[in-house]
Amino acid sequence: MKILQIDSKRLPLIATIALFITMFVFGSLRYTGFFSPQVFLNLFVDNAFLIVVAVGMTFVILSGGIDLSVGSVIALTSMVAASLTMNAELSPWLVIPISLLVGTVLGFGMGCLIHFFNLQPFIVTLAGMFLARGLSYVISVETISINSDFFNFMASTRIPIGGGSFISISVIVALVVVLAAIFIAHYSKFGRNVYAIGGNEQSAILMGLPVGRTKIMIYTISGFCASLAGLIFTFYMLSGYGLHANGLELDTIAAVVIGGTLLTGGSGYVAGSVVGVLILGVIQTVIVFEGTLSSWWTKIAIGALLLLFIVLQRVIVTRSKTNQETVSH
Amino acid sequence: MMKSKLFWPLIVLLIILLINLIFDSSFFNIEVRNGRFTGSLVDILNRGAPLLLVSIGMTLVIATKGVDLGVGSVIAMAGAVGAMAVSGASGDGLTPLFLAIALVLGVSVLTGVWNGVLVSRIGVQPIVATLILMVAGRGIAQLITDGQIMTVYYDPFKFIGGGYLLMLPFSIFIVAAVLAIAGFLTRKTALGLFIESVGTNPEASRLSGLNSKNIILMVYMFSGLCAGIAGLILSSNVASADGNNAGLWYELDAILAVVIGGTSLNGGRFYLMGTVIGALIIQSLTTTIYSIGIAPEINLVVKAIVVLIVCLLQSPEFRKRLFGGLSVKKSEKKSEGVTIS
Amino acid sequence: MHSNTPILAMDGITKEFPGVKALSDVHLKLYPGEVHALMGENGAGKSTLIKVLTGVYSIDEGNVTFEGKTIRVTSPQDAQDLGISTVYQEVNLCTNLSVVENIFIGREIMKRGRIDWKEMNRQAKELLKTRLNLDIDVTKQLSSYSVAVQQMIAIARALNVSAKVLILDEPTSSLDQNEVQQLFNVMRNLKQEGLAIVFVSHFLDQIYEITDRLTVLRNGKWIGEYMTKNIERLDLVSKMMGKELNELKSNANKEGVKVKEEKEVFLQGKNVSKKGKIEPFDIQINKGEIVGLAGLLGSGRTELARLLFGADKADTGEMMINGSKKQLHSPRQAIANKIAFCSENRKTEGIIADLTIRENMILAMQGVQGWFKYIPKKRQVELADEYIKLLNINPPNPEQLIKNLSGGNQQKVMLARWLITNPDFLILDEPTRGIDIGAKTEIQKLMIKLSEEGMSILFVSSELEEVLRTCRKIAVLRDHKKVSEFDNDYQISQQDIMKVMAGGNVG
Amino acid sequence: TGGETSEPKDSSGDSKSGDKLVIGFSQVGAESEWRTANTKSMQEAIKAAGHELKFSDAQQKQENQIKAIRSFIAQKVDAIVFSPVVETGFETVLKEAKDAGIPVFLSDRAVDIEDDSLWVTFLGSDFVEEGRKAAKWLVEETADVEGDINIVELQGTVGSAPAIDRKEGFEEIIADHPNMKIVKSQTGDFTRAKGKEVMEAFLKSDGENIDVLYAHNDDMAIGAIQAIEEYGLKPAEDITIIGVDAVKGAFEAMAAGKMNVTVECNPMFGPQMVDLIEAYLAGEEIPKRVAVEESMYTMDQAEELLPTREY
Ligand SMILES: Nc1ncnc2c1ncn2[C@@H]1O[C@H](COP(=O)(O)OP(=O)(O)OP(=O)(O)O)[C@@H](O)[C@H]1O
Ligand SMILES: Nc1ncnc2c1ncn2[C@@H]1O[C@H](COP(=O)(O)OP(=O)(O)OP(=O)(O)O)[C@@H](O)[C@H]1O
Ligand SMILES: [Mg+2]
Ligand SMILES: [Mg+2]
Repeated sequence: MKILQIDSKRLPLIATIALFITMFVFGSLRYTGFFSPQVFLNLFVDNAFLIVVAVGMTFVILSGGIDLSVGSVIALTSMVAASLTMNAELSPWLVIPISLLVGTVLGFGMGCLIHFFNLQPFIVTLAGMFLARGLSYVISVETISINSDFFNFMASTRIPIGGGSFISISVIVALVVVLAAIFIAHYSKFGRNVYAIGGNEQSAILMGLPVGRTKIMIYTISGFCASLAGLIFTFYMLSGYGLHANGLELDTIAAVVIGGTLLTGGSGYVAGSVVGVLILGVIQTVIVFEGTLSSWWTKIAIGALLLLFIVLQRVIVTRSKTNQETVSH
Repeated sequence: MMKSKLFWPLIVLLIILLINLIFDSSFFNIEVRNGRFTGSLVDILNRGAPLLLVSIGMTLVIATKGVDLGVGSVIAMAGAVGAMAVSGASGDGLTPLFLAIALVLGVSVLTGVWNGVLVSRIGVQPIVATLILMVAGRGIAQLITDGQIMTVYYDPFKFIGGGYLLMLPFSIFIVAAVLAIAGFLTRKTALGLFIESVGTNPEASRLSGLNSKNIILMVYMFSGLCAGIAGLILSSNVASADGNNAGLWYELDAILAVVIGGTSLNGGRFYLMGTVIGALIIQSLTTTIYSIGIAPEINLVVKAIVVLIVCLLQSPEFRKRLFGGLSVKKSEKKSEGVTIS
Repeated sequence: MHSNTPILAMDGITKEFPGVKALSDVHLKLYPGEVHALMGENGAGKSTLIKVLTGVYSIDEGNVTFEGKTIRVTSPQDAQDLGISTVYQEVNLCTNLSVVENIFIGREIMKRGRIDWKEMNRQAKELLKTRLNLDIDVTKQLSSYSVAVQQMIAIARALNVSAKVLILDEPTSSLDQNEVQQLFNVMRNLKQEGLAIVFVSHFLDQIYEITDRLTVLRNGKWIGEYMTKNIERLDLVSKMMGKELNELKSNANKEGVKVKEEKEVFLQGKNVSKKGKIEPFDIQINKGEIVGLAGLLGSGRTELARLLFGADKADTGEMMINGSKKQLHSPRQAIANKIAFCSENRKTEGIIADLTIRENMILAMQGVQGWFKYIPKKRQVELADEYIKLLNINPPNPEQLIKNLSGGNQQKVMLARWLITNPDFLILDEPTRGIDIGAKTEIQKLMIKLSEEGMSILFVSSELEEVLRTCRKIAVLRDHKKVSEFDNDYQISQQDIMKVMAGGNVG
Repeated sequence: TGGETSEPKDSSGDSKSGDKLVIGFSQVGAESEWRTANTKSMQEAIKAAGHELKFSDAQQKQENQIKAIRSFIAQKVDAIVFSPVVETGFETVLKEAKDAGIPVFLSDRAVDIEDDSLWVTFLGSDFVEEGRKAAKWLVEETADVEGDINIVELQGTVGSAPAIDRKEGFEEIIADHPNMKIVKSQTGDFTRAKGKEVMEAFLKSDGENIDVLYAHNDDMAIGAIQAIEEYGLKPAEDITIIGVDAVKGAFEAMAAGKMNVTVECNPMFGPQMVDLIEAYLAGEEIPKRVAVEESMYTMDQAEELLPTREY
């Protein structure tokens, strides 16, 4: 009995994974060439940066906040990395830490504003979003193409994993980030504090938890992840551009929420967000393989598939929740 | 309570307007031209009408602890539907106009029903529920217009967003009417109380016998309706429907307006007048950026700074630090880090 | 009994909220090895004094010395670091986390740089079992437990630190007698170990049983400090209330409850049950009758009440209301049938924190009327004023936000919300939780008066004495099952009922 | 445009006849009428030639476009056509295409990659040239005007290639004419509504001083025309109006005498692209850059051409 029972907190996650598999099987049956390891791996190759931002965003949302600045931070990071590499001709060993600082510092700043002045995260990070994108335009409105050995290496190295399939270095980075995040979320004090704050911030304060410090840290981490994603994005694009990752914040939030994290905070899993990203990716892949949809039907199809996922997920979760209540006694 | 919520946003609005005065001494002048009032202030109201409408709807949604990301797409859809309805019409007969209006209002309320059902009946989180329409709605709008920018040649249609009544832009009257209705419904009936109650503590509200599901549904319907009217104004104003671009990013501006106005994204108490001021701040900022010749590259930086200033001014903690030296005791007493409920 | 230097001293403490002077010039001395009671009516300032001490609120004036040093505590975290461990009045835990986490968060057990979940589970289980006699699955989410259990867990959390000062703000308000004894045992042990304990409770029996000294507050002012054994009950009560209260002695008048024969049936439930929550039970409630529900912690009283109100849907059984068959699917429907339910969990199921006293009071009434028939503002204020007076709510300002009220006053507003709907059947789940003795007797009298006027009442309380005093009929629950029901002829003793609750049988 | 549309039929006949190609086409999005017309042209041409089209819409996001190209590779299409969202950033994925032996054709916008073996050819417009054309027309028109000419500019989306290039081309020419001054320049996001709103603000601040409006696309110009009329001035008379794209709306405006000129940016090069693909796969030499034929239309030609405009 006990073994068969699924922890109700994990239900959304399990439902999501099941839905992802269903979708992938559906694609494989319907399209030739879909069922190949590479198509699956491409979900990671093409979404490595999204996975990394989603991980950062998961912490933010778990704490009951939101970070709208991530897309712009990616753009700003790519811009900084590109201009430092190409215009200032700095070595990558300087460029990378500086670029990573961009989001980290911005995130730290936003966290401080949110904590010390008790401002709403939505609005602070919205300002952060405007600021970061604005700053990337200030650096240059034009795209800066990167041509450096290091960046080329990071961009084009393929790590073969048998059967002719490959992944990129960025995928490895993303997976390391995911593992680290899972550890932090479940095996560190900080991680548990994040959940507590998301559950009830007042209580967390009264329980004597370091709420302020944790909150600042959360936005710093999210900023760092956005910057790291920005670097991955730069490897992916080999360019810096102010319009990069436009609207990515919504994709990220969607991925996190689809992955089963509650927007009200306190409940969810890092791994769920990864699955959320994969789901968005698989929706896109299916649409490309379909290959006959006009621009507007593309949008409608994305909406419809999203709807399908979310409603199915809800149905599965509520169904088994009611079943579970009766089982557990 | 109410007063202090409105005070700082009002100050910021005034400052923005005053900055304009430096660049253009006739900024506050309102003159009669071609039998109409013209002047920057009238323009700001006129231009801001769609944002005002959407923000009013958004306020109620946010008060229930929700959010409606679909408004931008609803604007596009409403414009497309309206333009399509009058596409065959010509001359001055008013029947097609009323038909179009009825159709648009119907469609936009339907979008609200869609969002509301997803949120209240199926229990989808508002941000994702409305994200669906945000993505798909634009597709539908483009489907209706076949990806083209549909130009309207039917003159009465242009009245909604471009016409004048009593020497003032007609859109201002629409906003006033919607605001009055929203104000009436929420302050002269119990709807406002119910919305705030559901937004603050849904479970306690349910146990007190409120029909939270229907209240939430209603709120999304109203938001859809507001967005629909805004879409009608926008498309009528340029006499065309642009499925792809109409209403782009309106959802963010509307949320911003609501938050600047003092309503919390955590639901509960809402301030319609605050939202109005918030929307006016955003609109006057935009107009100011255009008219004082700020380089487009730094538009966003300016916007970021203004947003931050408004928020900081509203934060008691910040004011305490800023004016700390002046009146230590008074401000210290007022601000409490934590309120326990 | 205790050494001569106080471990903690608060002097001339003043705290003002906008419009309310919550504390003015209050003193408190705390010695190691004593249990010190804070006494006062609802809204006297007890919780505020505690929160000022632990850094939740800043102090306007006055100073605090701890172990001889002047300290300035700016956050609960500081207080904890100093060795002040607190259980606040409302359960302030994170319901989204598991029981273990709620006990350990902030000081998790680490092993090789990571949280040692296994060890923590073990220790949590042991702590609850040995110290509080609570045997529960500690890995389950806190939200799956009732308020009473949550309160025990909050206490366990506070016990789990090596503190020098332990503050317990109304920890016993929803515990039954067994649990209270359990807690007292623990407190006595801690006292032996030299801890200083601050204890807040509205139960005089408990105060006289466990405390050594007490400080009385009234209206935010310091009235005095007394040795518990040296002050008479009536004396203490009049110190708290600021007036002599002779009526206090003569409590609720038993004559009033005396049987009025041939009552009509108001509600009849047959075979009502909900899987996993409560087993099938029958219940009959007559018009103008007060029925008490007794049972131990987690025996299913709340669950039963919720089913009758339609807050949860019953799986089986049927209900007759006023002679006609009714299936209640929602509170809304119940209220339309003139049923009211005052929940035991005022924080999550009762108050609408952001709204005013007035709005909170009229909410249920407005709910039945629908949104279009708005009760005119003038009428709302009248109603609010009426109940503020009736229940002696403080501050008596209908426009005050309810979240700024003291716990007991919030509870009174909740009562008012349901009284305003003028129900035929009123379900009260621990309605006197956290309410001071003065108000408690008032409420008991009110219940009797209402029942005489024809209102049926289902009264759930962990305080047996209260149940015995007011109820005409008493049903006993054990392990989610209704095990017994008897008429109250005022011969039954608390002991008899306790036996049934615990598993013995009285027949 | 007219001459070219008939061509593909013959050419598809004599290329590797009967060979049905699978062509993957990744479009930027559907952000403007121009783009929609371009998509349509491509779709119809490919269909007319009897090939199979795999179409993907990137919704204006480069990352989507890269994903789409990867999927095309996975589907082993015969050729990939794409209109890059931006010039940069396609190196890696184009290498993958090259390794998979799939030829890549660029449409509308170029890419900025040193290794030009990664793509076969670029077919599209020259935005800088469009800017130059607009300016040259203005210089000619105002050759006999004494004194300053105040120009206001409605830019496209900040950072987008057409916005940057059209600005650059225009400024390059007027730099030689010190009497021409851009007094205000602001983005109108390529949309009518924004174009109107920004123009209103320009009129508020500079009013009658504005002599010329240069809009980076016709839609913004059309929006601005409404603003000018509402302000009480006569578009095309009081303010000279220059647009780019030559969409149908611009012809309507010109026919009504409200707009002076529009520089063509021709989206209807689907058939031309199909020819190039077929020729390449048949083993022919292809030039690295093929220009789309484009001209310029003024008010006088509008009436006559209006009925023939397809988009
Ligand atoms: N955050 C606040 N803002 C305004 N007033 C407050 C606030 N907190 C408490 N008060 C007021 O301070 C007074 C003291 O409240 P406190 O909670 O200390 O009472 P208490 O003695 O604990 O009462 P109870 O027995 O009901 O718990 C009350 O009048 C209350 O209304
Ligand atoms: N001692 C316990 N052991 C395990 N679960 C418990 C215990 N006490 C309460 N619970 C859980 O809490 C839930 C609520 O119990 P319920 O509200 O019926 O208790 P109650 O009789 O009202 O007593 P009280 O309110 O004093 O806890 C029950 O479903 C049960 O699962
Ligand atoms: Mg208290
Ligand atoms: Mg109970």
